[in-house]
Amino acid sequence: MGKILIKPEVCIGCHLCEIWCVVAHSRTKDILKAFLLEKPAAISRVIVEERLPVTFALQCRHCSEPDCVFACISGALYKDSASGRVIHDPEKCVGCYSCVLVCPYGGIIIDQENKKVTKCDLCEGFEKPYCVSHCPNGALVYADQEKGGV
Amino acid sequence: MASLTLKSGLRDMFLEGSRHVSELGGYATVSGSQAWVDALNLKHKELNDLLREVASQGARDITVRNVFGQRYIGTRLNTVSGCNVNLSIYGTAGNDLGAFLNGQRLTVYGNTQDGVGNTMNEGEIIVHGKAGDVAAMSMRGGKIFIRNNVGYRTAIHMKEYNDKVPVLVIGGTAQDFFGEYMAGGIVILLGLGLAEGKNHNANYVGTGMHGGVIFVRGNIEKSQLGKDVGIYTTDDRDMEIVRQYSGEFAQRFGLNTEEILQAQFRKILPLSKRPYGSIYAY
Amino acid sequence: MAMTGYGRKNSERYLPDQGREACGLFGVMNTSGKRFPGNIAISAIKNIKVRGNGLGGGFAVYGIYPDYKDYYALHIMFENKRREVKTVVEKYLTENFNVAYDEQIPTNAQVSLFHPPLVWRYFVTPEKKGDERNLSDDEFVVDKVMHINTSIDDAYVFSSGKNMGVFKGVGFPGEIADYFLLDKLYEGYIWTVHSRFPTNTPGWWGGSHPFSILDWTVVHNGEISSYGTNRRFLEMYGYYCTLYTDTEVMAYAVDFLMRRQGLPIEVVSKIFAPPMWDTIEQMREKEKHLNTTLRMVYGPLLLNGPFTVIVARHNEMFGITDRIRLRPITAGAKDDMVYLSSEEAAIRSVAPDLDFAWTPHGGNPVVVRMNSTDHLLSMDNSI
Amino acid sequence: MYSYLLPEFAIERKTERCIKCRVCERQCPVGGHKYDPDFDAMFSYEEVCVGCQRCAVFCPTGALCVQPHSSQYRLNYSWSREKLQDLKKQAETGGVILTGSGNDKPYKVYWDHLVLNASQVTNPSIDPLREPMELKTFLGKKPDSLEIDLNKEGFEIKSELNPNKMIELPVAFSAMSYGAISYQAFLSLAMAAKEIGTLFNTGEGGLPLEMREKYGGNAVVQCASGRFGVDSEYFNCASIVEIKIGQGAKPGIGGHLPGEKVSFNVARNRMIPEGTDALSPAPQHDIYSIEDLSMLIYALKEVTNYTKPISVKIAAVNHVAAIASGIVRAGADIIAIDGIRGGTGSAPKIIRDNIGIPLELALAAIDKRLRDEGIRNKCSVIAAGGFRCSGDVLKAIALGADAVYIGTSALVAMGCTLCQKCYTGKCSWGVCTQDPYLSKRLNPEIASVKLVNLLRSWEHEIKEMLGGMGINAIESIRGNRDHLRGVGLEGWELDVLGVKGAGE
Amino acid sequence: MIRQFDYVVIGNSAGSVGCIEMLRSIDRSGSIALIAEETRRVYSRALLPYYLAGGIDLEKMYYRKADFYEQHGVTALLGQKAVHIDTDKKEALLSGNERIVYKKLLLATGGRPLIPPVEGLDRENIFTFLSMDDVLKIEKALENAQRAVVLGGGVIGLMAAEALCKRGLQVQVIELAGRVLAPVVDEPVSNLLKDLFIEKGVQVITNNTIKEIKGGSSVESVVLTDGTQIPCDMLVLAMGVAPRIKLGVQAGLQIDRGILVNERMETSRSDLYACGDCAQGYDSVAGISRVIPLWPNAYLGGRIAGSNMAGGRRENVWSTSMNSMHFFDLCLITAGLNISAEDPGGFINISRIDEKKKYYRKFTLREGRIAGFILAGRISRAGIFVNLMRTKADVSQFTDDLFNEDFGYGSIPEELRWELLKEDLIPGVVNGNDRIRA
Repeated sequence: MGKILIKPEVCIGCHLCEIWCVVAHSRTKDILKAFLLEKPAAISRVIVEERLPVTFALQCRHCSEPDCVFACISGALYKDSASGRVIHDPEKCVGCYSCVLVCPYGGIIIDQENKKVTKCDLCEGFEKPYCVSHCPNGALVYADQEKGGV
Repeated sequence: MASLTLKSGLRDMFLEGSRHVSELGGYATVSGSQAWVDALNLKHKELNDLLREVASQGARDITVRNVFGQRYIGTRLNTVSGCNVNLSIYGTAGNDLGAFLNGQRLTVYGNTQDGVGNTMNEGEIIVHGKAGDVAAMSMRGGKIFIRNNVGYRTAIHMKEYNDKVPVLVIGGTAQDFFGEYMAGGIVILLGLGLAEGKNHNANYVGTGMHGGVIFVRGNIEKSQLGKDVGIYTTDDRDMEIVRQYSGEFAQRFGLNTEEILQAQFRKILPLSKRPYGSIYAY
Repeated sequence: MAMTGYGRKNSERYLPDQGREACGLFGVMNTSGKRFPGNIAISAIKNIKVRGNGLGGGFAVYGIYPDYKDYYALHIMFENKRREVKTVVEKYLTENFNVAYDEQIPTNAQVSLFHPPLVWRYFVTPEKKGDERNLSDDEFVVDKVMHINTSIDDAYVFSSGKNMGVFKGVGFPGEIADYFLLDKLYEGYIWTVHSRFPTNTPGWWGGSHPFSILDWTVVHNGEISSYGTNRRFLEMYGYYCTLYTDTEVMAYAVDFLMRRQGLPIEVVSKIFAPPMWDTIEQMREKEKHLNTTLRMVYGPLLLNGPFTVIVARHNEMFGITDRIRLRPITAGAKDDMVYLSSEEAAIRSVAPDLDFAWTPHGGNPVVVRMNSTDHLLSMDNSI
Repeated sequence: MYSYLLPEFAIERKTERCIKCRVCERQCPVGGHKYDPDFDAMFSYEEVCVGCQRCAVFCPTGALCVQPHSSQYRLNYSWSREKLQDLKKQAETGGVILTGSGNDKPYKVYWDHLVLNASQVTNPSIDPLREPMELKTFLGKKPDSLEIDLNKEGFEIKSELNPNKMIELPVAFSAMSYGAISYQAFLSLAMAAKEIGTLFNTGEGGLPLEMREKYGGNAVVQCASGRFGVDSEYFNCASIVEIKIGQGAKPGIGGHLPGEKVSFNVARNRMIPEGTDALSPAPQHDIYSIEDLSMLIYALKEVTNYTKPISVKIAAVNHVAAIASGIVRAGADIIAIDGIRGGTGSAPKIIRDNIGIPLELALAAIDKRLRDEGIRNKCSVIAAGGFRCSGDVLKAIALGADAVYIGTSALVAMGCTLCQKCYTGKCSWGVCTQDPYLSKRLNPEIASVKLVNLLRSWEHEIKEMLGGMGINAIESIRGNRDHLRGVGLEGWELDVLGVKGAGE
Repeated sequence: MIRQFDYVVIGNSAGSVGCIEMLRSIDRSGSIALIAEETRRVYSRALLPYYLAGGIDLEKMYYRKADFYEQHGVTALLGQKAVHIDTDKKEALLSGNERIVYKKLLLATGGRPLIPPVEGLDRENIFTFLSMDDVLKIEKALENAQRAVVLGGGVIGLMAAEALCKRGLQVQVIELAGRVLAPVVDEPVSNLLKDLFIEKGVQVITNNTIKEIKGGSSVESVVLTDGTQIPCDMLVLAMGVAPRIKLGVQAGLQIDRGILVNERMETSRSDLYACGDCAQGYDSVAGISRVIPLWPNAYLGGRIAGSNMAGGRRENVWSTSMNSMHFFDLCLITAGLNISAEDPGGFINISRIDEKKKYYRKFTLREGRIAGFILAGRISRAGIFVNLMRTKADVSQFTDDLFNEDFGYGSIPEELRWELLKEDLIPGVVNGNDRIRA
């Protein structure tokens, strides 16, 4: 089961995880194009929580008992049994926000533009989630059970 | 060939000729929790080795006679685990008596020299006489009672932290730079031997002081104080403290607390916790 | 204090460079103490002539002066044959010694060598005065030798032991042997030989091997990269290097550790060529402690860099290489004759039917002692 | 008062690359960048910029460039920009100018004028990748001789030995106290020292209780004039106890940890109330003379039951060789000598830049003096102050040091950019600050790895250099000045260093 | 005919799917039968308004892929009605007289639409709003309809009204109570909603209901209790649902409003489980047993039942009423108790409104803990509030922060925060112990 764990003691609140999440989910995967040219801009699926001096990033925990999946009325959210990821299919999503209501982490992001939701997909297709690989201070750890855990 | 063995060579003035503790049996007698040590002709390391040895054997009341300047008495008892010893010292204790002391009780029947209770952490030192310079330097905890006078720079850089507050009570007067750099702790200067109308000896009292309190009984002029401190009248809470520790002092030396308290006490406090906060250009 | 600062400027900067050389070595000892003539050593070193370049050769022979065996035999060379220097030296000698006998060391005028010095020998006993009475004879002699070598220009004591002697000069060892008539005049129970291959100029006779102090002699092959460290450490103990050769440093180190500190060669070898830390880690606690402490205390005497050395004194000869055996040594034994050499062939050339021939492990000494077979112990781990 | 100072740095923002992510704004501890939502634009405030380069490193699009401000007074060799700025600053504040890090003035760096030797032909180089290359070093007093017995079990050492601390690499971390540097930085040094098998030095800020068991074996604990956090347990948990007399960056003066840096935890560690100034007096008030030093040395031996080497750290000043000799004779097992380029968290600039002598000369003089007196083996010498690379380290060892302390190099490895603003407590790299928002920027798990990497790389380099000289044990280069040559040095300098000029 | 199954599930919606998916994750081989009246494969009733509003096409209504039954090894007896359950014989009788013998049985029969007690409901163009058939019929009727009346101003009613409005109809909503959505929201939100609907052209009539339906074969108008007559081409009955408990009654199960179940979804008879809109369980927040007719609740109930049916042991630890809705562009989320301001009892209501931004938040607190909340306008990360409810966290120290638009874990005081996130963090990076310290 893939999951991103946080080390709040060393999160520096730079928000680069959010920036690179946007890049990872952009069309071009290029930071300048993603931010300056792509319309609509991609959305970050990670949120940096702040209560200075404390900061830490939070995103979907890919729960083993995902409330969002149970609450989803359209079947857009499901848990992929092979990878353990909680996956969101935007094609099926109708934007009822039941998942927003039940996610205990606030990990479901509302896509205002499309009136749907979106969420962390652990950067499927990349070797490591972008937020993890781009965190400048090792505050995010990708715990991939298949690869031997934390 | 001697000239080839060592050139000017290195002589260890502390350890040279020190005997191993196993050779010192004749200097000590242990009986249950009591022990008697004759320090005559013992080098400082020999004496401290021996104290450590008798403490390890279970002695908790140790009388040391014929002390003539052996240093660091009590210091190494820290390294005997669970050891809490009453040490009665007869003679003139050497420098750094009870340096880094950590819980023993040292009573000196005689004068002491410099550095009494240097960086002491815990325990008690009672001196039935005077103390030399820098007594209670960097003291961090425990209590020191000096029956008579103290020398220069007494209580220099004494500290405190939370409920760990060192206490120093001096029966007589002190010489200059009394309480220099003080950062914490309670110092009480009783001036018991001062002649009527005579000021305390110390000048530059409390220079650089930025914590703690000095209570003074007897005359001290403003001109005797360092520029970083002020002198104030005591309030009831202050006098509670003074009463308690003067009481302990009196009890140790067989004096009358009430007599001591009859005189006026004043207190010396730092003007700032940060005396040098403003001398820098940022 | 006598030698502090003799002849030294205030800065290391003015000290001459360390000599750089490689060589051929040979040593032979009769463990029963029977004396034999020089032809074995001379033939053997000729066998490995290619290891030298004619710029230095020398011999140390033990047991050559039975008539004067209780006297220190001082071999002194006067480099420019200046009589006035000899006068100064002799004045100094008579001030400090009882000189029983002296003579010019016989040489063969037929042999033509580069710039030979005047070479004289003196058989002496110490005449100690005042505080010097506290010194042992050996310390006294060393002190006086150091004085002559550091303070009197053009005079050089190159041999100072009892009943032994060093003969050396600029040339191939064979030529030196001929020059000093070694095969004709002398018999000894230990012979060590050195054939030198220096990279610097011919220099002078005193720079050849063996190097000696008292009855200790050293012949050495290789270059010690730790020279500066070793030298500066020894200087603390009053050994001032005048020749700036590795061999000199090694001789002093041997003297310091073996004679003055009284350590046996088996321990000294662990100082000169200590086991690697990795190896020490694997040892039993006691052995680990020993080796660790030796390195801790005597680290400055670790001889680093390539070397083979053959050291001799009365009743003992040993050979050892550096700890990673950057230079070779081979030992051979036949009855009571034991041989050490840079090359096995040199031994075989003079003793074809050896009982044993072996090459010991790097850093493992071959110790040849009188009336013992200790040398065979080094066959452990040997090939 | 309106300030007449010129800005030190210029911030250039390439707007075509700026994505307004505000990372720079969040990373700048002095407010050099601000986002204005009304104009949806980023703005820079150069007057506060200290040139720490945090923003430039963290900008994800490389839109920022921070460089020395190009505005200049009329060029004047004597009245430099720095001198003029300092004069104005003092005119405006009336204060002593503080600074951080080490001396940045162009005194000769002798390391750059010394070169090392290598083997060619007459002896072989050794390949450290294949063959052992030994750097273990012992710190402490060595005996003049060993008494060794031969018994049934073999040779056995009879002599009683003085305590020595073995380190795997002759490079340790200089005294940097928790308080001067962040807990994170302090911990990183400890972690790295443990990993490498070398030492870190607590400075005089104490050693946090929770670190003692795990890191005490790699700790040099200091007993300095402030006696902060000092007690018997503190000494006994450590490997070496060091008496700090002086520091290269500020010889002769004390220290002053401003109250704002005395956080809850710093206070706990130093055992002083939170928020008070931690004042370290200039002298140790129980040491007014060399025999007093001796008294403290033996006091520390007493308190540690003679089980720890006692080190004495001094700044390199005139007569340093004689002082060192006195220190050895006073009973010290180790002398640490800190040269004029030694760093600091805070020092008056006038002191840092003008007082003391270069380490190289001091080290050479001390080594020579101790040898001349026959007592070099009675102590180890640790050299400190401005070691920038492994070459410097090996040169120091060849000059005679047993080991070196590195401070600035370690800080740089952790992120420091030598902006010299340590004393403000606003270190943007989380190194020299107690502000929790800033200090967490230094992740000990990362910083300790960087430190370990640094030391490992130096270790490799030292081994390469040793191998090149045909030496496979560090003890064989120690004091081996034959392997050094001077380049571009005058005669007196070569004399003091005790090395020949190149080609000599 | 008699057939035997290990597991039998009656009903075909969220609860059934939850149950089947859980069963199969535990028991890969046991036989499963699903009995459902409707012939369609499982679709999402919650999506009916979305479909009607034209937002999605029919195919997306299906909740699971077409091969769901096959993939899960389910014998789907679609179009079959269970008419009786014999709990002694452990047997269900189908309308076609087929007998299904079960080892474990789940009743997930859902709800039935509430119908007003008025005459004339047999006219055309009068619809309920609960099934796909309902919606398809409504859609067909849209072709000739211009005016619609929706009876019921609750969640379903308002959604139906929005959908019809979006399809171009003139819509009137009739609500018996004094305000719309009264059971789940408070007055300010009702007002927001009413204004919103009116702004979009939907008339909202409160304190009223239909007393008569007029028309020929088809509905033509409705007459309200106050006598108002509203002409319409279509009437949608969206007053809510009641549990379908007939089977349960017949089986002799204990029943209140719904079939009573315990925390393991067990009914009063062994091996017989119930979940979803037909069941009545414990509302952790309200502290009473009640029917919680919500999609997530049904699915979770199915999972719990499935787990216990397969021999596991799983309990429903926490459930309460929760709604996520949006009407036009106004999002709305409610959870827990909706305590009116007039009669708060032991509760404290705190709320803030920003009329301009149509932003509203209300929290109902009981002893410092959240017992219910309403968010209107900005609903991001609402689940964190639910989590605070679920964990019974004391929020009294940071009630102000609850109104922060960006409320998140950062807003929660440290100790509580790290307790809630303890599974998600690696502590001790700096301090080497388990404590997180700033």
